[in-house]
Amino acid sequence: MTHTDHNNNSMLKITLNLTMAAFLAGVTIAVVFYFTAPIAAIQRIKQKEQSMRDLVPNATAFIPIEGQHEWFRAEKDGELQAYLILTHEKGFDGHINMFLAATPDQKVIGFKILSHKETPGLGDVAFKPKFADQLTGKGHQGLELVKIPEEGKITAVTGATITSRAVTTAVKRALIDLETFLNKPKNETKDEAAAEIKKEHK
Amino acid sequence: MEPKETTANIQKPEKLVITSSPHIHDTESVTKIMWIVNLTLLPAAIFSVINFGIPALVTMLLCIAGSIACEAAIQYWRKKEITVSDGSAVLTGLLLAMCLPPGIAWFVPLIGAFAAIAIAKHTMGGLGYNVFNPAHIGRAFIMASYPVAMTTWAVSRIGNNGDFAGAISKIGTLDAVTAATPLGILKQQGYDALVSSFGGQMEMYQALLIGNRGGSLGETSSILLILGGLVLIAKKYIKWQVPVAMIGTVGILTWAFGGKAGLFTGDPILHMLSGGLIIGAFFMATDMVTTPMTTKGQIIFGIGCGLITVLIRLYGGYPEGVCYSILLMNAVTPLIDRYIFPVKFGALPEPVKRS
Amino acid sequence: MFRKIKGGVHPHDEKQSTEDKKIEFMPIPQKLFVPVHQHIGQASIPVVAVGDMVKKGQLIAETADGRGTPVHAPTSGKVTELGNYPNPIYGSSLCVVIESDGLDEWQENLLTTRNYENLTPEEMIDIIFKNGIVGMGGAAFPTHIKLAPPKDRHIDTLIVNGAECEPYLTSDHRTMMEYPDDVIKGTLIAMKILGVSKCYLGIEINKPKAIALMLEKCKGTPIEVVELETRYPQGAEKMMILAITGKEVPSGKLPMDVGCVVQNVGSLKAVADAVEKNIPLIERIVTVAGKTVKDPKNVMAKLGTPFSELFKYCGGFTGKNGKLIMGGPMMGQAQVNIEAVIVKATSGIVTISEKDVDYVPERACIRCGRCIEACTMHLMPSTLSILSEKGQHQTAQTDYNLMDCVECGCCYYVCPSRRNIVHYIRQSKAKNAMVRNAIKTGSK
Amino acid sequence: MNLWKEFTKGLIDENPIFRLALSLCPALAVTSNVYNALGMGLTVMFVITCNNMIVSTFRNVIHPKVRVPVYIISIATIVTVAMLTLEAFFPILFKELGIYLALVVVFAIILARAEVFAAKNKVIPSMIDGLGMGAGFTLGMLVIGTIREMIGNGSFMGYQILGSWYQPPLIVILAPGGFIVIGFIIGFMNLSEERKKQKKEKSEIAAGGTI
Amino acid sequence: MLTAIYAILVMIGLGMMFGLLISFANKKWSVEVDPRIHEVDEVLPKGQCGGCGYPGCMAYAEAVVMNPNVPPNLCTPGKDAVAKQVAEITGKKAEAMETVIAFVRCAGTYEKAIRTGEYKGVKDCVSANILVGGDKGCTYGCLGYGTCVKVCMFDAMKMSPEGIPVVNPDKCTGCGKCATVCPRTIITLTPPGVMVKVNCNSHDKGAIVRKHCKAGCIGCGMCSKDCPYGAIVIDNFLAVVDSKICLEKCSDPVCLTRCPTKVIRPAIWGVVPGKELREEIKA
Amino acid sequence: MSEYFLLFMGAAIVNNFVLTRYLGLCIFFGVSKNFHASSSMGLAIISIMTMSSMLTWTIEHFILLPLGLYFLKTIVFVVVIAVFVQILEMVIKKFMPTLYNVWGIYLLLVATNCVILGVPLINAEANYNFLKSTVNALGSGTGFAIALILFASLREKLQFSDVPKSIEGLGIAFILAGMLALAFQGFSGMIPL
Ligand SMILES: Cc1cc2nc3c(=O)[nH]c(=O)nc-3n(C[C@H](O)[C@H](O)[C@H](O)COP(=O)(O)O)c2cc1C
Ligand SMILES: Cc1cc2nc3c(=O)[nH]c(=O)nc-3n(C[C@H](O)[C@H](O)[C@H](O)COP(=O)(O)O)c2cc1C
Ligand SMILES: Cc1cc2nc3c(=O)[nH]c(=O)nc-3n(C[C@H](O)[C@H](O)[C@H](O)COP(=O)(O)O)c2cc1C
Ligand SMILES: Cc1cc2nc3c(=O)[nH]c(=O)nc-3n(C[C@H](O)[C@H](O)[C@H](O)CO)c2cc1C
Ligand code: SF4
Ligand code: SF4
Ligand code: SF4
Ligand code: SF4
Ligand code: FES
Repeated sequence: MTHTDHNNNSMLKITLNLTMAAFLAGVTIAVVFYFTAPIAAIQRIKQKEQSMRDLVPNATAFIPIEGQHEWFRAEKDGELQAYLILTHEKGFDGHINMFLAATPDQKVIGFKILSHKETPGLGDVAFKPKFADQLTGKGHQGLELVKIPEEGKITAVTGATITSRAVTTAVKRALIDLETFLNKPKNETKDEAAAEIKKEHK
Repeated sequence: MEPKETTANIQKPEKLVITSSPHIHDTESVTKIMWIVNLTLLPAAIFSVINFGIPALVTMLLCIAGSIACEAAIQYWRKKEITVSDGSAVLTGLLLAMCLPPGIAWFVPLIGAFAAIAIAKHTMGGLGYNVFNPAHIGRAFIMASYPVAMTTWAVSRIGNNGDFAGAISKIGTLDAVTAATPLGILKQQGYDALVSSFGGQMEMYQALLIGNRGGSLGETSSILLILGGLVLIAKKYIKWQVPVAMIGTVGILTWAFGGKAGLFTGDPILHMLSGGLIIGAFFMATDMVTTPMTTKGQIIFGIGCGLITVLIRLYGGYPEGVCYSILLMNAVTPLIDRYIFPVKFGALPEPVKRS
Repeated sequence: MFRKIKGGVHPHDEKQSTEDKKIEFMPIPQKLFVPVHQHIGQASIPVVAVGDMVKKGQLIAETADGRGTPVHAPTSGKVTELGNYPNPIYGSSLCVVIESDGLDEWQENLLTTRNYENLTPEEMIDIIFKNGIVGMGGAAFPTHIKLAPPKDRHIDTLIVNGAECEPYLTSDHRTMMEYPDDVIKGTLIAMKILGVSKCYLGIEINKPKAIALMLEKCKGTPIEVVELETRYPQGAEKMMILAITGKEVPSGKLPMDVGCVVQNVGSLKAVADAVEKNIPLIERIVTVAGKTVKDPKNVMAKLGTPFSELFKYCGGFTGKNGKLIMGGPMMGQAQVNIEAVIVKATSGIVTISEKDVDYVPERACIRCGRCIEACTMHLMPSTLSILSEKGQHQTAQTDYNLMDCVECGCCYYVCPSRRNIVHYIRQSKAKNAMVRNAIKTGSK
Repeated sequence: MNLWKEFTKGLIDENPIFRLALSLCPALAVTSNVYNALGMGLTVMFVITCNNMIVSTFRNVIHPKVRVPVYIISIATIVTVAMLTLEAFFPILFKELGIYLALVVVFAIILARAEVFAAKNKVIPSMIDGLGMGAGFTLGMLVIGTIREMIGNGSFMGYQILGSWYQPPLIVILAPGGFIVIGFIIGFMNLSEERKKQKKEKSEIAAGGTI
Repeated sequence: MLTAIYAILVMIGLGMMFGLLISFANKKWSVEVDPRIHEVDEVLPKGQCGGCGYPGCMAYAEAVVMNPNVPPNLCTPGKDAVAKQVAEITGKKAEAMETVIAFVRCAGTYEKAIRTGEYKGVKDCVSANILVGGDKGCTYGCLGYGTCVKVCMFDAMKMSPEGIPVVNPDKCTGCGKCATVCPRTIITLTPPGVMVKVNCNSHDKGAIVRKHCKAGCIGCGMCSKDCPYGAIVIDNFLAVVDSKICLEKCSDPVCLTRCPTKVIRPAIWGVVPGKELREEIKA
Repeated sequence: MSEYFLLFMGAAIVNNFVLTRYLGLCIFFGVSKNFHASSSMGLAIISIMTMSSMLTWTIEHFILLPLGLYFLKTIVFVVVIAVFVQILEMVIKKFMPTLYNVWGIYLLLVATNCVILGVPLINAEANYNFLKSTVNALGSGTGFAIALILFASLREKLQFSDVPKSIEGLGIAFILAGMLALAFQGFSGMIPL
């Protein structure tokens, strides 16, 4: 055992030891960060663009909408193609975050899930086309979820009603928000809609 | 290595058996108890065949056969005595079947039986050693594996109008009209929708009691299950305190918190009679292997089960919570047994009189 | 009126075959094998040599350090051997073999007549000790020790144990029927020795005749006859004290700590004989019963009589025996050897036919809790048995009150898994004792 | 010193997951498919090897009183580097592994190897040991991942293997199934070992002719 | 760039702060435990057998370091080598340790010894013994329920199919655990090299022994008469070998051939006494 | 108020650390062999978790975030916790030896464990304020302790079972944990966070 050799100047030695280690660690990390940070940032942006492009393939530019967090206008040659809205809702287990793409007249184009904690193989069936396609083309009035298929309504995925409802609600809220945003002066609509959502959610 | 019992060395013609005292025994045995519990479940099982037809019978037979086969195979493999004849595997299979939806796909009961017997029971050594209720582990296992199949219910063939004759005549048909269970309707559509689906409150209670309603195979006929349970109580195989504690807790708590309109507006009768509560309280919370040993402990167990059941029913993701509540309390059982035990004789000394 | 005991069982009492039969005096067998070690504690030391002629009642073995009791010759004859012979408690032990000369002559000047009222307690204790009286209720605890509690314990109650809760056994019953006066005399003697004024005689209500007789005989004495519920183990002294006085003997304590002394009716008869007539304990009443015994009866048998002789006297067997038990079927000890002999604690010998042995291999505990309900000491028998099975004997003692178990056997009786609970408990006790001894003797 | 043995001991005999019961969290959390399992396994392998190298290089200058903090700093640095790299080049995997990636810092197996092996051995053997342990860990992750993905989803690395007739029991990719699967894997490992031992014993007895 | 520099600065700051903190705490608050305890614990074989008389290896390590009166050679399983190491660490004088192994003094196999009853209780010798002595005719003999086998922590004992435990001298450490649990004190600890051992424990008279067992010592004294070194004495109808004399002097065990019941056997391990004994002696 | 209650319950029961988030499994399997150890360990976990979460929150919000050093989170958190626990252990050993024996000996064990580091990281990810972080840590710790104690008592009971030899020990522990997790599934979806 080498305890005894260190005893005399241990206080200094310990401090020095740790400081040295921390210094080396700091330098290493700093260097790596210095090189990878820009790449990571590019990656992040690329990814986001990718998911937006998946939704609106023919758009050329995505312009952030001012005053709204993560809302975009998808434009092709300066012409408005679609709105992209970040929205989320509580699912079976935790939040489901997604991008909603809507036509300028507030009809659903599609949505893209960014993150979720639903049960794989069960809950996430509600993100697949079989369910998702039902929403396409609907406005917020048409978004009503039922369990047993019914004309003109959205049928929930069996066994994943909760997830289906979460998705539908998130889309609906985004659409209503969008409508409110676009018709800003009419403030009442928003409250009404919010009240409606609340009722729905209960 | 156990010494080989050789008979070659018998010298005296008559060898006396030596064992420790006592030398006499009453007539109860594990085998007898298990088969009697099976018997008391039989009426409810027969009712379910009438109510749901042949698919119900098939599910039951699959569960029982699966359990027996599993148990025998494992015991054979472990070179232990094969004890399927003691009825406990049959009972586990039967109880498992009774909490499955009728007419579920054929492989699901088999997987359930495997989970119940191979995973819950025999990884721990078999009868008497398991810590979780095998039937419920089986059910929870397939619930997590095939949630869709497990929440697809068949409609009662007897129906709201009590058409027994019609049900019996249709017994062999395989039609599977799906329907929701009362608690499912309650959870998703609310109380009023539930009452109107039965056509009235009294009708609802009646259906819940007699069992002409949708639900798991064996849980529907509350009255037959209660009768079976009373037989067990009379035979002293189970204690009345347990079902009373569990059902009572559910009743009180749902009455208090179950209503949307405020405190004490819930419908306790609905909650007490629906779902697997009756079968759970009489046949599963009383499974001696997985519950506390002392009466006091069992009452705590019952209350805990009731509490968790209500928690899940009212606030949880599932419409029904009996299965999970019993499993959770199974996990608490060793703790209960650790702290609740009889006060030993003479533990509270009365003051010794001295002159 | 009285506190009920909690737990216990109710086996069929099977007493009908012998309860109305008069006690018969058995002819003296050719050879008697009198063990010098008849109860827990120290073995006594023989004071006779091979070839000696002894007379009935003569001292043949003496206690070495006062912890045992003296042994007397049950009949007159010649000592032919000192050797190891079957002993129903220890398997085999040193026995004084006496070949009877058929005369059954008392030692001269042995018998006297005394009146206990003229004797001081100390004198009486000495007489009881010298005459080798031990408890005849099962444990054979030396009576002179029990009747002389340490000075700091105040004894206020004597309880006479006539419960006889074991199935088959009727020796106490017959003692009360045929020697009621001796029992009462013995009781009065014990009361005088202990200096108590309160005395109860507890009898289970399945012996209405004994109750009636004793009620009548006890008139005018301070003895109060108490009818007890028929429930095994009502006769265990702690249960008896609870049922009669409502007191629980604290765990780890003795009856004297609650001011009680419990004595079996047979012991008190022996006390009376010893004090008034100076008759040592050389014979006792033995119930010979069981399904295979041709003619079950109560027999007055000399100590040292082989069981085989007794069975012969009772007409032999009608079928094959599976088990031979000394004592009752709940507490008795299974015997390997039919040549084992009557000792002071033998209240009965019971056979169980081969058919009825119905030995079912034990299975795992299914935790049904029946044993817990049956245990009169409020223990957790199933846990004790499992701990013992897994070798955790110390835990059983420290955490689960192993030592409180009285080995009554109710737990086994009700266990649907047929677990040998009592045997496991005894194993733990034995192993703990081995460890204790090892520590005491200073080896590892 | 037999380097090959240093390497292989980590694979089965001292497998960090099944034998040493260390670093169990990732073994459950990120093994519901093979892709993630592999990614995590390789990351850990990288970290453990680098760390063993660093620790054994500096083993003589580290004061015993601050051994653990210094090791932790070293591990955390390596992990951070790995994280930054993954984030830049494998963003999807980085997201899937989530918080468990950061938690590599505290995986007991890494610290344990540093303490038990690297602090007492030269650089090359330490690296080999780290490589072996990391490989064992990766192997374990792969086995669990394959079984879980196969049974629970009928696929391997995302490719559907079993046909649509196969209805996967979902539980296998959920928490309870993960536990149970690992339990059974351990059981099978022990069973095969037991068999081996029994055979050996039998042959011993046959040779000795005793007992 | 700035961020990177911040990172380095923060790390240095943290390192320095914690370095100071730890060294300060180390000086002020650290509690020294005698490191020798761990060293001793490390050399002990970790059988946790309790052979040393302490509850486990760590307890002995603590005792032997802290208490100058505790000798360093108490660990039987560790034998001399460990004793020496412990002595070195603790600076105590190591005394030579007598190596012994367990020896089962009974040859009453199922074949040779009668069983008088049919024992159906708990499979354990102590349990059997408390039931009026168990089912074996011989009250000194091995009951064969393997209590000793179960307690051996070193897997050195096996129950032979003939119903008598056998000891593997390679594995037996001489801890004596088996001897303490045997209700019939059949197991003794003897030096491994002794020429002969008496395979019986019965103090019964010859006639009784004969009745119970074909392999018992009847106390005839033939062996003791013919032993040139006087290593065997008859104690209460049982031949007892003085292992010291036997070990040191004897090279030609004549006693083996004299014994009429062949109860004296050469100290060869692994042979279940009984069946093979005769052939073995012939060879 | 009810928000905090839900957060606590969610962390303790619904999203139980061990059984649904798979954190701290090494301790969970390592310490649960003995009941008393497990309850002491539970205490140690709760306290250390809460304290270190408070500590790391402070450091994160006053040092790391203002300087944009989010990538140093891991290394700073782990070192801070390790050093903090080491010093705490020394202090307790010195000044409260009785407490040390039931509680202190487990401190170093938990210092470098993923449960302890996991909470601050989760807090950071969820962007909780100070109080919420603390409540979350308290809840997570409590949940861990509950699971650990239940599991230890179950395992202790299993000692008296006839578990097949091959899965004895770790194997059966995993299977048992699986069943416990299965039972905890009953809470799933109860309080969606
Ligand atoms: C393990 C498990 C995971 C589940 N995951 C989800 C899920 O992610 N999303 C969902 O909507 N329902 C999920 N459920 C099902 C719900 O609990 C509930 O049964 C279902 O939403 C209601 O059934 P229904 O949709 O057929 O009405 C899950 C069930 C289980 C057993
Ligand atoms: C070690 C021991 C000491 C005893 N000491 C006394 C005693 O001092 N006084 C007494 O009255 N009984 C004493 N007893 C007797 C017991 O109270 C009891 O009467 C005896 O064990 C027989 O009880 P049983 O026939 O119910 O089994 C003692 C018993 C034992 C085992
Ligand atoms: C379970 C059990 C049952 C007993 N049953 C009786 C009984 O029926 N009659 C009896 O006299 N003693 C019985 N005893 C013995 C008594 O406890 C007590 O030892 C005895 O009455 C003391 O009297 P003695 O010393 O005169 O024998 C029993 C003991 C036990 C442990
Ligand atoms: C009153 C009673 C209730 C029982 N309940 C169940 C049960 O709910 N589930 C089950 O698998 N076995 C049950 N059994 C059977 C048995 O205890 C079960 O197979 C064991 O748990 C297996 O070890 C029950 C037995 C009795 C006597
Ligand atoms: S544990 Fe003892 S006292 Fe209790 S019932 Fe069993 S034998 Fe009687
Ligand atoms: S009576 Fe038997 S099976 Fe029931 S708890 Fe007691 S020991 Fe177990
Ligand atoms: S030697 Fe003793 S402990 Fe071993 S089997 Fe024989 S009697 Fe039992
Ligand atoms: S055989 Fe006996 S002395 Fe030898 S190691 Fe085993 S227990 Fe110890
Ligand atoms: S505790 Fe999480 S990996 Fe060990």
